[in-house]
Amino acid sequence: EDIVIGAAAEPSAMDPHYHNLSPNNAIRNHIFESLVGQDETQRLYPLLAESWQPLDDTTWEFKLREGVTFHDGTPFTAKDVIYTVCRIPNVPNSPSSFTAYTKAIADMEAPDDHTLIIKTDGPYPLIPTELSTWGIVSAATMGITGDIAFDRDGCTGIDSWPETDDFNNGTLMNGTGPYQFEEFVKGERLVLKKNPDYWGEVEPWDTVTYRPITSAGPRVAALLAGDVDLIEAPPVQDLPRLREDAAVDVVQGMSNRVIYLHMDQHDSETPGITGVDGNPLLDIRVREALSKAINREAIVAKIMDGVAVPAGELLPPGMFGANPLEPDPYDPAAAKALLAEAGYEDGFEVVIGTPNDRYMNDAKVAQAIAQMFTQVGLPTTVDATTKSVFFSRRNNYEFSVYLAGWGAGTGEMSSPLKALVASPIPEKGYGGTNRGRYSDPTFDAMLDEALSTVDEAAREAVLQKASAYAMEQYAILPLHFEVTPWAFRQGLTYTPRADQYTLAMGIRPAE
Amino acid sequence: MPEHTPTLAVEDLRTVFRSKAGDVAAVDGVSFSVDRGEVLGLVGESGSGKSVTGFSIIGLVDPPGRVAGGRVLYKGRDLAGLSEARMRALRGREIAMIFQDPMMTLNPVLRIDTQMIEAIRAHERVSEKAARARCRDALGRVGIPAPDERLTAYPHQFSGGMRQRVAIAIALLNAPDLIIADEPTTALDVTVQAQILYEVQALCRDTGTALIWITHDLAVVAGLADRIAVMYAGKVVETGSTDQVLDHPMHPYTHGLIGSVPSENRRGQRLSQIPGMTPSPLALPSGCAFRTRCPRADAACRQPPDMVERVPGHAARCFHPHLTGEAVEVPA
Amino acid sequence: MSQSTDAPAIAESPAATDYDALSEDVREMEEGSAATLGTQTPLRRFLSDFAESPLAVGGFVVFVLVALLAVFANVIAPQNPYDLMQLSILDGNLPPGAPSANFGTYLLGTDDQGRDMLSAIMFGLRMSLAVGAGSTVIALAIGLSVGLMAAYFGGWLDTIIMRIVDIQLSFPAILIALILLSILGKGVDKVLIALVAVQWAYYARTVRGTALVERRREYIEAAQCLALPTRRVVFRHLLPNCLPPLIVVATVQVAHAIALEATLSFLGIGVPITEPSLGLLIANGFEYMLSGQYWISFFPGVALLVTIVSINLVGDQLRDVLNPRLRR
Amino acid sequence: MLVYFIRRLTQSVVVVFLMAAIVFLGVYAIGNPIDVLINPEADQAERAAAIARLGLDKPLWEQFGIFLGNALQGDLGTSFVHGTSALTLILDRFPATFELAVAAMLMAILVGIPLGVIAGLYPDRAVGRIIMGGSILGFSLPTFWVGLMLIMVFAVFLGWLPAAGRGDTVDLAGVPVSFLTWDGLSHLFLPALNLALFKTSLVIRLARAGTREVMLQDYIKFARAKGLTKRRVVGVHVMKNIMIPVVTVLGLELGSVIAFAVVTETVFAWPGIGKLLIDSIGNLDRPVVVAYLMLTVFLFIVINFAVDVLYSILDPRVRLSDTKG
Amino acid sequence: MTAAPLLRLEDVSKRFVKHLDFAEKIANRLGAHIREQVVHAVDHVSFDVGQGEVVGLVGESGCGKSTLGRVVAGIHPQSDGHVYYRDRDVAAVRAGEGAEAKRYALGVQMIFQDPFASLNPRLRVRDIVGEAPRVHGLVDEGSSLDDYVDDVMRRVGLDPAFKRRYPHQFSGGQRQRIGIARALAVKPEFLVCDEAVAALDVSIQAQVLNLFMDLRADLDLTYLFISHDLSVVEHLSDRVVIMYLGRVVEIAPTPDLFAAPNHPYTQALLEQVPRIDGRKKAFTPIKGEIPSPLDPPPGCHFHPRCPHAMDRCRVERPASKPVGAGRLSACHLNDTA
Ligand SMILES: Nc1ncnc2c1ncn2[C@@H]1O[C@H](COP(=O)(O)OP(=O)(O)OP(=O)(O)O)[C@@H](O)[C@H]1O
Ligand SMILES: Nc1ncnc2c1ncn2[C@@H]1O[C@H](COP(=O)(O)OP(=O)(O)OP(=O)(O)O)[C@@H](O)[C@H]1O
Ligand SMILES: [Mg+2]
Ligand SMILES: [Mg+2]
Ligand code: NI
Repeated sequence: EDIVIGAAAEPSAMDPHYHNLSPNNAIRNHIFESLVGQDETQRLYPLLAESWQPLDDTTWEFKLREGVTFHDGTPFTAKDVIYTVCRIPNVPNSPSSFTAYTKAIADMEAPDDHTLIIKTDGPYPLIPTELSTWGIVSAATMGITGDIAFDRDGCTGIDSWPETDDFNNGTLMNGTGPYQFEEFVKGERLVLKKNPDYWGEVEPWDTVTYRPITSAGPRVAALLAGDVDLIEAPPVQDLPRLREDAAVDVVQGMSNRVIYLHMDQHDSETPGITGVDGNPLLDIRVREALSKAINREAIVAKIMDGVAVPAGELLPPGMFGANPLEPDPYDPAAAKALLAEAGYEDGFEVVIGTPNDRYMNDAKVAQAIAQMFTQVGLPTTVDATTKSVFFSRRNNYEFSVYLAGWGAGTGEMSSPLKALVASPIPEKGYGGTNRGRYSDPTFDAMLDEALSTVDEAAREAVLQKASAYAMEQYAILPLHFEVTPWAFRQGLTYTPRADQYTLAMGIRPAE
Repeated sequence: MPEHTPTLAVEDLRTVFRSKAGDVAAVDGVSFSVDRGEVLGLVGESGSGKSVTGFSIIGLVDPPGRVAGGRVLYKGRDLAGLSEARMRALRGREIAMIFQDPMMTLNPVLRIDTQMIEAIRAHERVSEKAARARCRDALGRVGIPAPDERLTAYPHQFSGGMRQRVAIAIALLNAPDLIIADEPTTALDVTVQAQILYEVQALCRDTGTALIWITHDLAVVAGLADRIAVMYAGKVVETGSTDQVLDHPMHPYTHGLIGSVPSENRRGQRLSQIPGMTPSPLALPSGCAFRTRCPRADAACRQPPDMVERVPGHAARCFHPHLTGEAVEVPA
Repeated sequence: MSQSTDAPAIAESPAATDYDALSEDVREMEEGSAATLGTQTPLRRFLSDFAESPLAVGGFVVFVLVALLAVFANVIAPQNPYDLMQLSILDGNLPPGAPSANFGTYLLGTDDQGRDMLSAIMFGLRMSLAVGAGSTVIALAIGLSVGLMAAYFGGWLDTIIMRIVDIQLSFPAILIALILLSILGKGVDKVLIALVAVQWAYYARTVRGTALVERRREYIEAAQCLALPTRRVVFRHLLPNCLPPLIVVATVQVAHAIALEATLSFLGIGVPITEPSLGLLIANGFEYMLSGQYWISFFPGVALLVTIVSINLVGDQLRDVLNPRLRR
Repeated sequence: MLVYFIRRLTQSVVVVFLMAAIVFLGVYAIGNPIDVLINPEADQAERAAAIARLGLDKPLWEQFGIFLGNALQGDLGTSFVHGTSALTLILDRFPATFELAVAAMLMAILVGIPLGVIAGLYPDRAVGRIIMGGSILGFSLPTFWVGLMLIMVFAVFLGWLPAAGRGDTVDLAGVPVSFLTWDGLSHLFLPALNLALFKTSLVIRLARAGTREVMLQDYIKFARAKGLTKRRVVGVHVMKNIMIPVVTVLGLELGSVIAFAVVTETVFAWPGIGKLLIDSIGNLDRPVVVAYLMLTVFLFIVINFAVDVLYSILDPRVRLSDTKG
Repeated sequence: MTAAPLLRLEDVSKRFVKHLDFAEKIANRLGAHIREQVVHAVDHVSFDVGQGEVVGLVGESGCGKSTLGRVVAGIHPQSDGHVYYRDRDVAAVRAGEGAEAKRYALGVQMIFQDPFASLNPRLRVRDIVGEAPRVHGLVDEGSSLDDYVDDVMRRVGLDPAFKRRYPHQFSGGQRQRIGIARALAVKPEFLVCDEAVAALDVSIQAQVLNLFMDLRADLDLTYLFISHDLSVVEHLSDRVVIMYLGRVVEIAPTPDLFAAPNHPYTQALLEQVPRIDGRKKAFTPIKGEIPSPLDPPPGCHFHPRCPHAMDRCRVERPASKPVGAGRLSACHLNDTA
């Protein structure tokens, strides 16, 4: 049986290491498996590695699965893993590579074909997580015949690197996954067919076709018209109707993405606030007032049509490192009082920056917040632009308050905390997206500790503490967690995923 | 010629245009006839209804205009009641028409041969080759040198005089019995006009085709026409032989018209002039349409005058005509 | 020259004629000529020609109504949808006719922000019309001066200007607007700039075309012969006679500009969301179309349609009325 | 002819160069692509590496120089997002857009010309008025809105036609086309209709105005006086004359149809260059945007040329050497 | 005729040149032979017009009458030669500023052919007539502009009551009167009438011609009367200048010319003018048509159509030579005779 998926976005390339982008990664999962898998809630499970364990604080041992073959029949060995790690920094023109997930690897050895020893510079608990983010390609297919050895500054035994184009046309599309590559016509379709010799359970679908339909309306229409069997990201507004429709079904699941407001806490000068001297956002009372002015329930109910969950911290409950914390209650009176207490009883004018095509209803949420801010005495306007412009401007610190979202790619609390809350310290890779420039040594120390604790339970506790601290400081205002819906024709089911990927492996005939 | 049917007899023709203010008669009770081989000069100032008369005869009055009354007898047959298909079969075959502006009468995007051959083939089943031969012939007859090459040319490659000749050649293609020429030389230079007049004269003489030559230039018809009909405000006000009309005009309008032509007067002196201006058909004076400009008008003129043949073959629509014996006075 | 010798020639003048038996006829003729030649000024003649098509008159009336709604939006509209103090998100997505505690009845429903759609449409109309008409007027002014300059002075100035116009015109409007707006960013002013940039060349070309024709007219030569200053010839003689085709182009362009703005907003690069134009309202509601919340998109769509159609109806009739080639 | 070619060629070179400069500098002034492209979890070092990989660390004029140099060799750059040659990327998708545009144009011509001629022949009758009313409507409806309505009606409510996508294609001389298969045709219909609507109105108007004007000409009266049938008068004399403006305008409009496909392709998920452009602008995939625009410039030059040639064939009064611009 | 001519043309030429553009020059480099297109619209013309005289300028379409008229009226500058007005070189006068330049500019006025195109449709008659006097401050102190306009209108036979009307509200004849009034309003001495009655009906034409004659008598005006209608010229003018393809072929006092035309072209022309008293005349046309002014025949321009053409006519341009009292003719036949 065949299945057609209406995709909201298209992979930019077939090369699994070319672009660290959701659609690419989702497709990659079908063809090129990684050592470690992430399940629907992004918990790790063994995939090509049967097991792993830290030998000491800086050494990890991975046992690879035996009897796994690539689509062309050649067996999968540790050499393929080493080759893959060697290749990742060497993808020509890559706009966003996976080096972030390999640079912790200081050294790598394969005592035998199915054992892998990985060394890190310091304690690095995220190794298994990071190994779940990239897929393994076949060294033989890439033209490697001899031996290769890993070296951080350049592997030995490899003369040339494959071209991205050869992935797109299928020549190099040789993985171990449950699906094989069939055809990729950019903008039109991507066809996969089942791998009958898969080491695990063989998939029920003969072919899987991804059709990019980027506009939401037509995507829904295509499902209703029977052109596609399943669509991702149906607009939330349509969900009630789709639920009523007997011919289609809807599932939804909490995603790893939090929508938040960042506030400029860098300096006494801030560009987007007028009507007052200095930067009121440096005052924690003001930040708290802002948080209390936001009616998260109303946003979720009215703007998100219930397809979201109010957020009290940066990672949804149940995920690694989440406390969970209750969202700040809506209390405009308290907000006004706090503002008055901070000396801003006359208010000030705020501009909220937001993209308008990046997150679900992003600009609408920002407008709703503007409404709420205005109603506590802070006349607010929304500066909504397309994502490309928004991100450039945000990165130039042109906003005092902006709305954005963060999806925890690794599925644990360290991801949002490190990127959004930690002080911007490039060497440590901290604060890469902390464009509010909240900076607090106490917090940074907590994060340092979490990132060097290899023991899982201890690490989770530290992360929970760090998260709670950041929330107390109102370093950042979480708004809600996106809930991701999928809609499909009657007779199918889909297992919702926190990472929002649409995987054919999750589609099953309904009982 | 009592028992003889003229090639064309127009009787009491009335053509009206619908306008906001109601029907306006552009042609109002026009009667005249043309015989085989005869040239009738239809003279009148701008807007007097000459062209509309021509179009009414050939059945090409377009909405908002329509022929509202009278008869058009072509060889005794009334064309007014004919179906569009019958009329079409007649057009170009029995009755041909030539227009004023040679620059505009030929379709600029079609070759000359296309435009000529289709005129033949609209009426007869002839081979392309035979038709082409006839076209060449016709071009030769109107004095176009090297007709073979000319056939494959486009109109814009021709001068105005040449184009008018082509138009005449097209009119001649099916050897019609009547040609209506609507000011065909007005837009041309004198020397070219002379050439065309020369050729038309010769053709009518040779083929016996009847010709209605519409013009506002008395001098042109003086040399060409056998008879003249003078129109004023949609009516024929005077008809007669060329000599009768030009030498002894009865109607004060004709009289004034002739007096207005400069060459007839002594050099450097004031011309006799008709006062006022041509009235618009929307607002004609009651009775005789000319009375407001007429030096002879009196109370009687408030009634419409009839056409009265006071001299054999010479009729005028006036209560106070200049009659023979009265000298043609040249007002100073 | 004495009056009497010339009396017949000026029979048009009642003063020159004795009121004898003929006087009545003369007067009759006077009236006659007045009736045909009309006592109308060009404006009145134009109006009566225009009124010939009831459809166009209807279009005009509708347009005037629409324009009034737009201009007095802040007076008539039950709500100022741009004022966040007046909105309540709790009233979001209410269907038409829904009552509300803190507002009254939402006749046309509300959008997700709790904006009263009726008010939003009025203000949206205002925005759309302002952007459409504003850009047209500015583009017209630019195109007019540039085109006139090219036509009147000719030579290399003409060549350069017309080459630029050619290049500009050979690029589809939407592409230019798209690129410009992605460079400039959002905002009413930016949209205005983009629309002006898209339109001015049309006017320049139209003006130049007409001006080249008009320039060869004898009345221009007469003006030159009378040694009138160049500025006067250009602005008092040439310019007014180049206007009719321009008016036609402008009317049609207003409609186009409104539609283009709507399309740009639909593509997400138009006016800011906090001050939605009709196009943006439609685009916002676009997502709700299938879910049965038709009113968010439907009513602005109808308003947009009515506006554009009425303008086009007017423009169409103008084209017929002002086209000298169709009137005999 | 020779003069014409020289004039055209020099103009084209100037236009292409100017457009290259404007487009390149304009597009490169927008945002910073790395901000969009890179995974947010990447750190500063990784950002810097990516910036260097894409050559964005060089000064603007140097980037422009490199671009020009490559462009002269037929290389319009490599897509930031897709990592493949921008030109190939566009050319791969071009047939889809071209097919759509041509289908829309054909529809517009086949429907628009007869209707326009009828409306021009009977401007005062009910038919004429109805056609003109319809054309005003078609003129006024924004494309995106019509597209959605079409989907709603034909795909969702009636279920007659597919809602989106391109459908099966068949290779015709190496180019995939969809009009040869039933599935392809059914996918093509709605988007083509959507795109054609505006142009149909335009054609109706052109044809109507042309007909009205031509019908008033003496040569039509003369043709009728020759005794030609109405069919021939309208079919040959009128038609050939109105084809001149129609073909000229339509030729030029072909370009704008291709551009306007942006909207239709977005609504119908048609895998053409319009969608690619929108996506590329969104992703700040500068090389693709620039290549697209350069290709459009080129296309326009070609189309203009073709229109000129066609024009001179249709209208014997025009010789190519006379046409400027 | 008065001694000193009011206007004197000396070897005046007017060429319209379509220059080669960039592309054409390159094409020539590549071996194409594209020449500049030159129209000798007026080709070395000399004659004079005395004070109070009416000179008729006759010729067929495209022979350069209007162009010459425009040169005289100062709308186009001549390419060659000199125009003297009251013995002053006009080019020099015009180059200067002030009263003198203005005096010439206003002293010579033009009446146009097309009564529709020659009036600005958007101005009222009052403005059409009154604009120039106001701009140039010609109206005497005291009397108002309105009175002045009324005066001028009355003079051309228009009822001043109509001065608030627009041109389209008048008939062709009346419009032509407005055009005349506009010219008269700046008190000219010299009128160039370019086919000023050609577009009018015979009866109206007579009215306007009478007006011209009255004005001449009343205001001592001098006319250059351009027409292709020989009978009109014969009626009105004292002397006639005949042009053919940009050149003057014959100049003679009107009675002499019509009595005994000298140049073969003049003869043919006179022969072919239809006359109301020429009944049932057998037309005997001259052969051929007027050649294109872009590519005129060499030698005497008329030789391809001339029944008397000799070899010499084909190569040598005949000079204008006196052939009688006040008569000039440019024909080689006069040498042989
Ligand atoms: N299509 C039309 N609609 C309304 N009235 C018309 C139409 N055609 C002609 N007329 C009227 O009919 C009258 C006669 O016109 P016609 O063309 O026959 O005049 P004419 O004698 O041929 O003049 P001219 O010498 O200018 O050609 C005019 O007053 C004109 O206004
Ligand atoms: N502005 C111009 N540019 C180029 N050629 C011109 C221009 N004006 C006139 N000519 C040419 O000069 C020649 C003489 O033109 P002109 O108008 O003076 O002739 P005309 O004797 O007045 O003719 P008509 O009797 O038709 O008015 C014509 O061949 C014409 O094409
Ligand atoms: Mg006529
Ligand atoms: Mg002239
Ligand atoms: Ni010379």
